Amino acid sequence: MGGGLWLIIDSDHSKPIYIQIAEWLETEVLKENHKEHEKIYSQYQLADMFNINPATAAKGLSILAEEGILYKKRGLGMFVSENAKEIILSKRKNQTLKRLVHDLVLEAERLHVEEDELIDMIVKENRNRKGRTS
Amino acid sequence: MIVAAFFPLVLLLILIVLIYSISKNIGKIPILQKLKIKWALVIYGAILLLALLFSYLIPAGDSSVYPAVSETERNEAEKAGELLVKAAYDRKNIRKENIEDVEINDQSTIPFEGEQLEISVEETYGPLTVLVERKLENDQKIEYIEYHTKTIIENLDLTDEIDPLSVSIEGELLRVMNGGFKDIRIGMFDKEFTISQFTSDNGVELFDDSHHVWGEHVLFLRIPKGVEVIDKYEYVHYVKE
Amino acid sequence: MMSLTEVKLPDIVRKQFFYKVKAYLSVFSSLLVVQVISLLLSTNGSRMMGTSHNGFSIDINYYTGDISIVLTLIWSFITAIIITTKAYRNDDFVFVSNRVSSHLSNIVFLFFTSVIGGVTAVLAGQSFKVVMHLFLKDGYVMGTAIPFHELILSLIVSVMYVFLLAALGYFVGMLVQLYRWFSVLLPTIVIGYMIIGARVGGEPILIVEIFKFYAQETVLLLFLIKIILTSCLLFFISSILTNKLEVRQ
Amino acid sequence: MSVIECKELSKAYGRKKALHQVSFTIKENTITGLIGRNGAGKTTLLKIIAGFIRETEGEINVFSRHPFNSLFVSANRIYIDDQMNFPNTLTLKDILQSAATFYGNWDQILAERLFDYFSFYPTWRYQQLSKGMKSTFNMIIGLSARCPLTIFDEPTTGMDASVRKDFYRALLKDYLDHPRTIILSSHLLNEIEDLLEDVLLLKDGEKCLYLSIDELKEYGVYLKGSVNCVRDIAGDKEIMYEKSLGNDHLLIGIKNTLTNLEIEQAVLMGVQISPISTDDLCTYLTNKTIGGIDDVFNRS
Repeated sequence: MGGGLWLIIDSDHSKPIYIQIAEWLETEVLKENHKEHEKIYSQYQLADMFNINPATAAKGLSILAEEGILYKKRGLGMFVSENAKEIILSKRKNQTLKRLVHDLVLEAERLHVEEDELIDMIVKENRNRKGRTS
Repeated sequence: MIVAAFFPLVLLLILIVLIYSISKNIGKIPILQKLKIKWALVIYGAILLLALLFSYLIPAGDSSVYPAVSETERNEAEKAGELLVKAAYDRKNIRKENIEDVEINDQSTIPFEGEQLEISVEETYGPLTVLVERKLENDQKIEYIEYHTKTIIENLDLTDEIDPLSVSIEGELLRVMNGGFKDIRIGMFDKEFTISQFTSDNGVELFDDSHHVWGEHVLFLRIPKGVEVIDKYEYVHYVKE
Repeated sequence: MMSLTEVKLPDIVRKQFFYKVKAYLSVFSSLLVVQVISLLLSTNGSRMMGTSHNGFSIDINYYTGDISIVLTLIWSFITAIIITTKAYRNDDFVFVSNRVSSHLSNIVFLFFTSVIGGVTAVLAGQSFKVVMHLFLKDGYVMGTAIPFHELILSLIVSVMYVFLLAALGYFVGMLVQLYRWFSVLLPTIVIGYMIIGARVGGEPILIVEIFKFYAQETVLLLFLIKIILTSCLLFFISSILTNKLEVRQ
Repeated sequence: MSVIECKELSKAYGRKKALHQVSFTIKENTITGLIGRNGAGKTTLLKIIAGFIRETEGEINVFSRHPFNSLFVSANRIYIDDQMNFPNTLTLKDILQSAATFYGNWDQILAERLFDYFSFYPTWRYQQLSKGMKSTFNMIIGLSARCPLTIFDEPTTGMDASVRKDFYRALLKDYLDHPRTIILSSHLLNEIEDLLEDVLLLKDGEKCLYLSIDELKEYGVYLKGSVNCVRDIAGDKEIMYEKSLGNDHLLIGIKNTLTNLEIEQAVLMGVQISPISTDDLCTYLTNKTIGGIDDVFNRS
């Protein structure tokens, strides 16, 4: 894996690159491109792929290591940990989802939308989606 | 006079400026860039070496016109000149002295009946000693002999180039004049100062003509007895009896 | 960390010297031009002597290689000055260098140019004589060939003189680099001194003394020692003076 | 191990202070961006590091040696700027060959491949190249030398955009294969920010900031919204940039010291928060007035 594959980074810099890389790696793990105990890209491979400084790539890797998604083998690099997928899913669930809810509530408050009205909207939205899919 | 002193200085400055401008923008001349400088230098070197070899092949050319003279001959000529002048100074009778290396350049007799003889030496451009010997009898003839030593320039014997003096008598006046004025041009190869510095005795001499020997001239007159000599400007010396 | 390369001064000096030989070839093309000019100049005799004496006058044209050596001396002096100018010094510091290596490589380069300059000057003089030999009509004397040992002597001496002038040029060049206004002061002092000297009647004593000190030294060994000592002194002083000079500003 | 250590470094030309009390250390094998306006002292600092000029005060150590006049430092660093010049007698090939003899780690294959890639001809002379071509050629030397410390002083002057991109890519690729300490002084921070690890910002000869690129990206934020809301959120924070948009709208740039509470308040008040890009940030930090050039025009 390597070569000049320049993945397009969300260049309006709203999110720091190392976070984008971390997320990209998470999706890679979810898509099973990298199974448990498999070696993941090194910081240099990532730097080459994303055309960025290896230190930034390393920061992305270290975030995933802190969250236990990856583990470091001295001198060999980073490997996908046993329950990486579960950690990612739960992280996405409560972290990203929670942040979206938080923004939703804030936006509702700004538009003076009452709480129960908000809940109705969510229930209706959910039913429509289920109606469409079932 | 000062201007002359400046000339070498000004020439030097011009040369410096010329060479400076050459060195400064030689690099900018386009053709020189194209022309591989390396090759030009190699060719130049080859030419120089060829010339050097060639210079050893040419016969050691000596003068095609004037006889070459060795160092010793030149010293002898110089010594002879000194002896001749000394002899004349001591008023010796040179005819009898036969000093080594002193030759007779010209000799003749002129008939003369008068009682008085005035001697005048004109346009001789150089030192000339006149020596008079009184003859024992009056044979109405004046004899003159011009003695001289060799003239050697650098190492060329130019003695033959010097015309004899012209001695003539008009009435009671004996006139001594130079021969024709001659102009000689010589081209000579000489050693560079880098050599002459170590081969000559006091290094590089800017202006030295030390190795020229000018011939000395003495005019020997034999005057008949009884002729009174008028010598306004005291040219004449008399042979001691 | 990438391995730090240990470096020794002689290696750098050697590399710089070879770089300079390749880079400053234009120095030699100007030498070539200067010597060709000198040959033209010396066709009317490098020394003239006219004299007249009881009854006739003699004009002697001495054809020697002196002019080509003298012009090469001037060329060497100027080349040394040019090398010290800012452009050349900055060229030195494009690659690896410090002041000591820059000076040393300059000195080696100047000796190299002096050898080439000195040798070609003498040979040019010889080839000039050969050419003149073919054209000279009015009675030439002494063949062109100078004895082999004298040729060697001439080569050595002329190389030494050229090297001395190079050292002097380098010293002057460095002074000018140190104090800009020296480039005006030095010439005025020298020329002024000469003029005053000339007017006073006698020659400018100091310059004559200097000339005598070298040119009237008849012992070759002493001469070599004098030249080498003076050159080393000049180079040493100029290196010391400019050791703190800033480059590539 | 730090490659460059600098303590209270100052450099004065007569009375004018080119550098004033600059202190920083550059770690080994990092790519550092040196940013600053013209005359901020970038080149002076780089030339002191390279050992070309002497500092007036303070202390500077490169490879734990004093760089000025040090052959060791000179052999282990290369300094690429647009003043580089090569005599006309040398062809480009000669220059590369000469450079090869000087540098221990010189990579001739890389040099030749870059040489062909940028379509140079071996027989060309340096002085006949255009400005951009010269910068490109200098860059080839800079990369191929593979010196432990490689200094590029505005290497991209004259290069067109595509060549610049190639250069950044080549620099990164070679850095990945052979890590070394690189200092890149440039005006195009937005182009090179992804390449950099740290950024050193100079303002009028003084160190304005020395941060990693990520910290720099999060250093400042824009607050855009109605005037009093923005003023309220900004409170007494130091304002780096201010621009009024229309009658009631205001845009200000401040240091990113907002707490989560303040962020929430801002969102509630409809104040938009967005990060300040690195090169805008550097411009604001080195501005004389917070309004920047606009202050020149609005005579209010």
